[in-house]
Amino acid sequence: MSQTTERLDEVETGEPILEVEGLTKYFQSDSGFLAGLFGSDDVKAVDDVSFELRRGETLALVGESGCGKSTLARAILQLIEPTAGSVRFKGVELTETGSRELRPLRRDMQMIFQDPQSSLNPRMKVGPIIEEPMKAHDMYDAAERRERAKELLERVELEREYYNRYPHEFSGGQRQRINLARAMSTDPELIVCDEPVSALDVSVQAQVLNTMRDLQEEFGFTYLMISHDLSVVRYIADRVAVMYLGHLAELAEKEELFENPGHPYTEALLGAIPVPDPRVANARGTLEGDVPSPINPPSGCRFRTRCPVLVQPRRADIDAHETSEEVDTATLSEYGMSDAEWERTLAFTRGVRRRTFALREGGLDEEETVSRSEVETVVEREFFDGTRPDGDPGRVVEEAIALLSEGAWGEAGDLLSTTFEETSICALERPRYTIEPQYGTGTHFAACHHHRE
Amino acid sequence: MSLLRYTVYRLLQAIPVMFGIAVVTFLMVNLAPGDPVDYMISEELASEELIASIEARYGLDEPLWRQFLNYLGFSWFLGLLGVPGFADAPPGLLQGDLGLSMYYDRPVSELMLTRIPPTLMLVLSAYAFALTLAIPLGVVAANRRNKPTDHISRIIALFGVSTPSFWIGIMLIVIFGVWLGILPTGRMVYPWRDPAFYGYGNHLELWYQTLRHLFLPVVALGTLQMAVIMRVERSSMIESLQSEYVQLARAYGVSERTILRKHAFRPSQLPVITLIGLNLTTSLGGAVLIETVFAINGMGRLIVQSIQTLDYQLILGTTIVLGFVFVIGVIITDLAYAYIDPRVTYGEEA
Amino acid sequence: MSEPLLTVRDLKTQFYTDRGAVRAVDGVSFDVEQGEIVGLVGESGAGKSVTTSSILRLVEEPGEVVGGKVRYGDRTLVGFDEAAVADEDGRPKLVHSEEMLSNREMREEVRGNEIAIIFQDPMESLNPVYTVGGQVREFIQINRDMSKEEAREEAIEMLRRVGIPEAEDRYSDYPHEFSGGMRQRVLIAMALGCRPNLIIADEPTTALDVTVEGQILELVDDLVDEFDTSFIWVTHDMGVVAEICDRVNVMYLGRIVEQGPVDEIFHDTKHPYTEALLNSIPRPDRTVSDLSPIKGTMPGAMNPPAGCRFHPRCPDARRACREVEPDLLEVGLDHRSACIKHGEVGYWESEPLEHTEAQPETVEGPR
Amino acid sequence: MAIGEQQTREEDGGADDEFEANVGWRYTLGRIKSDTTARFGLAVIALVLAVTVITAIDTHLSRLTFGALDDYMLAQAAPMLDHPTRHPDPGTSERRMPPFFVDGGSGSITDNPLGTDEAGRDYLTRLIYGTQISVFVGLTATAIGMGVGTVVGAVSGYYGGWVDDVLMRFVESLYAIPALVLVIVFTVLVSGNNPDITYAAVGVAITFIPVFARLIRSRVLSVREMDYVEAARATGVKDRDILMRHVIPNSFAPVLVLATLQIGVTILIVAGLSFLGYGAQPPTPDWGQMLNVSHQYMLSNPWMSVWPGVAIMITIFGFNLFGDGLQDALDPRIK
Repeated sequence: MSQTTERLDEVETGEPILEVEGLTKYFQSDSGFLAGLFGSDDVKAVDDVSFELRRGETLALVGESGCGKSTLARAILQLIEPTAGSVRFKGVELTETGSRELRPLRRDMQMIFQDPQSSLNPRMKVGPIIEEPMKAHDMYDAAERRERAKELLERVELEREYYNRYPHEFSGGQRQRINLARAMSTDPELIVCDEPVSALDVSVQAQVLNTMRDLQEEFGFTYLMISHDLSVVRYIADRVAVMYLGHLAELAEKEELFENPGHPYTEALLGAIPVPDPRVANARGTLEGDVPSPINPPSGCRFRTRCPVLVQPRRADIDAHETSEEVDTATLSEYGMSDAEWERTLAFTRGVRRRTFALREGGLDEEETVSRSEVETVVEREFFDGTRPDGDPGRVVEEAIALLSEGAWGEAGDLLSTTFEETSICALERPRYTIEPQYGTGTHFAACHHHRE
Repeated sequence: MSLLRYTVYRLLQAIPVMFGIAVVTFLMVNLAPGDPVDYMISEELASEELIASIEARYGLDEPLWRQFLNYLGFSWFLGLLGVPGFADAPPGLLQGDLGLSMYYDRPVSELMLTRIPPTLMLVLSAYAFALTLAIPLGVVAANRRNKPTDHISRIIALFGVSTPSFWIGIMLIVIFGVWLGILPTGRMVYPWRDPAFYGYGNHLELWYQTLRHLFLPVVALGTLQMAVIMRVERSSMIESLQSEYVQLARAYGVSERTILRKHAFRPSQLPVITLIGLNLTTSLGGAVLIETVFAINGMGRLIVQSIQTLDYQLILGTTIVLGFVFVIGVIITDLAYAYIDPRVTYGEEA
Repeated sequence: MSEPLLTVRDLKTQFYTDRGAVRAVDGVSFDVEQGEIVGLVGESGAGKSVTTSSILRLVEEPGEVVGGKVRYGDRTLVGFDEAAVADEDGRPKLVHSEEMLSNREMREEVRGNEIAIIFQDPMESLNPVYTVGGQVREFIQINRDMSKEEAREEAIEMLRRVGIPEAEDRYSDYPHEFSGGMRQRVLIAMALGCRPNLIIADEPTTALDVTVEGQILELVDDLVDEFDTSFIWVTHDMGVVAEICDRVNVMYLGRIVEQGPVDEIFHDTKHPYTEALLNSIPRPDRTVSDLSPIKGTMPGAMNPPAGCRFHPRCPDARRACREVEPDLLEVGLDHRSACIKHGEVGYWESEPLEHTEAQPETVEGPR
Repeated sequence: MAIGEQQTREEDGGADDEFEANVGWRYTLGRIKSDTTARFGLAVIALVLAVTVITAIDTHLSRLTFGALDDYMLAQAAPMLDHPTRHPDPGTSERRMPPFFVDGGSGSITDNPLGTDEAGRDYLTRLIYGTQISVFVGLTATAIGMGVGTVVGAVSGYYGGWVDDVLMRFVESLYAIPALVLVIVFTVLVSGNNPDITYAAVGVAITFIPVFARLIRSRVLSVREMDYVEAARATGVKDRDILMRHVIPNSFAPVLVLATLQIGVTILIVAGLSFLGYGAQPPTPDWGQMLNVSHQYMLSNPWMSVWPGVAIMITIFGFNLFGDGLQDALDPRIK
């Protein structure tokens, strides 16, 4: 068999095959010749993400829609040009390789897409679809390619006879197998799988996952698997990386991550998945609010605006950091609330910011006003339950209540937010910590300030 | 993005297109093999001096790029800025000056000024006619999909898009003007003139007569638009009726009537609006023929005359202005679209 | 036990296509009691959504409800009588029975104010050119005979209740300014605002992220307690079923194969399909080393397999399964399963079927 | 085949062909065959094409038989199809005779059934011969416009960036000028005031560039986002192969529909052009040009204005019918 493209040196199993460092991708939210004129904001889809992938393992990249996981995968494969950072595949820096030189390297890194409907060209037969990558890399002659395509069809548990059929004759699961066969055709080392089973029916998901697993065992593929489904991840992955709004929140070995999550977001995710067992009491631990816009993401830890365990601000932290004038003026000389007080103050802050409560039952008309004591009662009932902080924090809460009684929601929200949220270490510094794993021996990366010494 | 910002954005976007129209037309007219001066004078009279003087008068003695800059009015600006060589450049397009007609020996802009209103009147009335018929027909056809009403209106619409407008005009003249003799077929009257000019007693009578005169040309020009709009209205209404939000309205007990008139109707207007804008160019082209058939002194007839007399400057001016009218029309329909569809002005434009 | 809120008996809905009639729903029966959440679970193509639209008589051409009975309280939503004339096959022809509500009654008395619906795709369910609040208001106004002003206030109140921040301000926003989760909340506000007794939720969380799904499930739990509304919850996700449903109906290819209380469905599973389904899904709460997938995919509803419809994929299939059409049999208190294992039609005497035909997924030839 | 919305939505996990149905050409052809509208349109088109071919052969044979006859003679003679009574010597026959069913007409179907023209030539014969010009220009102009427009649109859509900006501004400028005006100006000026139908065809083709370019560009933009294009890129397929193998084949179906409809538009434009006197030149029989002449006799001989219009209408009707059917066949959702 002739193999014309040269291959890079082999990487031993367990050694890093892909090293991603500080990878960043910003999109322009608007393009075209007038965009410059009107100014357009960057969408910070992926921001300074680093990790490595070892040969033969399955690393899952999980997160909710819009967290940047697909962008990250495409930036790794250079399907979109990264804004910054480096991607080394078997020692070759991909970001500095021109598209012409990159083409032969693509032979070793293939991709599988989410949507089995749109990932196969409807006007091409299955055979040529599978042969296309081999053809692009001048592998084998026509007859050999044909034979190999048929072999691959068998490998993914389809029939050789399907060679001459069109994609629309197949079910979703079968199409995903065809995708798999195409990705395998060049005998790659890395396969990036973008939600490979999420479009499939539950009973078919398991079939495809098992096939993927068997093939990995047989050919030693390395999978980078993008998924939003933690159940699937728990089944197939070796290590798991959790993404939130363009940042890596946590990365650990599977058991460790599921059993000893080190980031409140991971905890929330795990708590939210419905368990297929009515006897398992699931806390469901719901997160408040929506994911913020990636155009203007929160500073520091990006999860902090929804984090249930935001770290209470401390004078020392604020002094140690460069802060904006706004924050400086809002900073209190001392915080020092008890945990219960802090928790409730935080809830009140967010409640005001999101306007989740009404100052009077049934809402207010434009002109109506409420007395200060009325607001006081509502706030007390909704949030504090007799645990209002005193001292400086108490004074700020007081002030916010006064503003609310004037109907100044926005100002009250701003006041509380700058005083209590923007001053937290979580807002001042991007967290990056490595913690001691309880399960297994792999490193456990957790981007949460709770792990601060 | 607010509606205002969007308007500015659309206007700015139109600039390169308008520039493009000027370039395309200028090149087409000037790179053509013929020489305008040849057409102006007979061969016996052609002397070196005469040709030179004519060329100088119309600015044809300068190199083409310079002629182009002159025509657009860039030269004038450059002259204003004191760029050497442009000292006393003539005003151009940007200054509202489209040069001198070779045939009439009058400024092109002046010639066009009286010709634009009749054309606009004709085209806008044709749209009014088309819309008042097409929208209800389209809605009814969509609502009675695959029933006789639908089939009949579809076939009528198909005939509408298959029939030359000027032929419809001729047939209307034959039927209403010649056989029945109930409607006037030419010598258009214009409502902005003095009624006494036509011998009418008052404005009311003038308006009435205008409507009578307009009727046949408007039907002739509007039939195609009516048919096209009806077809689009029908299919977009069908799509809208199948949408999930209409199903939701049904599931909440909203009556079919309200669904038709409110829930399905408004979203289905969006493709129609786009179509009206894009089809403006077809209508303007059709106006050329209709104006000829009904002897209306509009832009269309001016173009035909300019071509008959090979009046280069006039051809250039009229063509460019028609293009501009289209661009402005599209901007107006885009704004109407943005008004109906809140998504347009939100974030990136549609 | 009191009279159920909704009874569905032997419901049949067909779609007429160029290639013949597709029996999308083929004899489905179940009940919904006041204040309970009933799950309708199955893979895509099982006929779940068609079932729910048949209940509300929202099936559109070329589909048609062709048989069965749906009663809501003392009203007949769907009902058939045998006509005097026979059809060409000599069978008595079915005609709509007299007590069945007219289209107008259906619209004015049932849809919205008695039974409301939430669709799967929150992106498509709201009209893009009208404000969110206006849409909620309109439905409330129609179904509760309120004035425009009252309905507006109620709409804002409902939006707040389902957790939309700044409800008053957001009332006049357009759907595209809302996230998917927020839109689903709007749809829930819409449904609850009409104060129906029964809400049909058609895969309401499928298009949402897990944390948002969690929020919605939490919300629904609270609202059920508060309003005592019943739900029919259509989903393909066994996790959601376990999480939220009181009783479950498992559907396969237009039929219900097993129905019962949620705990029994999961822990005292009686139908091989339910069993296989549970064994094929990965778990988030523990690491499973090996999943056993169900062989093949569900065949089309055009030509369902003879006998038990699941038999070509069933690990327990025997020869008898090919011949006998299983009925729903009582296998426990309020627990029924459509498997002949539980009956006396000779399952145990029959030979096991070998799945050697190796037709994992039936492929239809090119047309 | 069509299934209700709910059904389709439900089935997308199975071997569902509803949305994929528009992929196979064989399937599309099947749908066209079963679509009454499309079939009827096809019949009209077939008839028109047959007439074109026969008359073209006839003209060619006459040329061979009679030597270098000029067009004027040919149009009068129309030898092979001719019936002796239909072409009495020019000048001696009655001019502008009404059709047979009108008083003063020939009185019989066999003699000048549709009457005679201003030179006493048989109107039906000229009408039939007029098909040639319409179909010739319709096909060539559409083909050229489609070819150039497809390349412009595909390049613009696939590469994007400044290439797209420049090409699209150019295309929009071209679109802004009314087609008829552009064609007249082009025909008159480029031919040096010696208009000819070939110039008209090229002119029409130019006006079609924007129409096709815009369509194919928007298709390419959506196809470019399809996963199979990204899959091809990810796998290392060359840009040119992606464009040829994936993007264009999958963008092309609506272009065919448009092309069918544009043939009708061409015939409309050419008719208008000839009507104004800038298309086919007399004595070549052409519908628009016949209307130009008959327009002068509108008051005295209205029948002369009727027939060419009917011919144009039927021909375009055929193409539009077929286009509609094709569209339905390619998009099963809207029927």
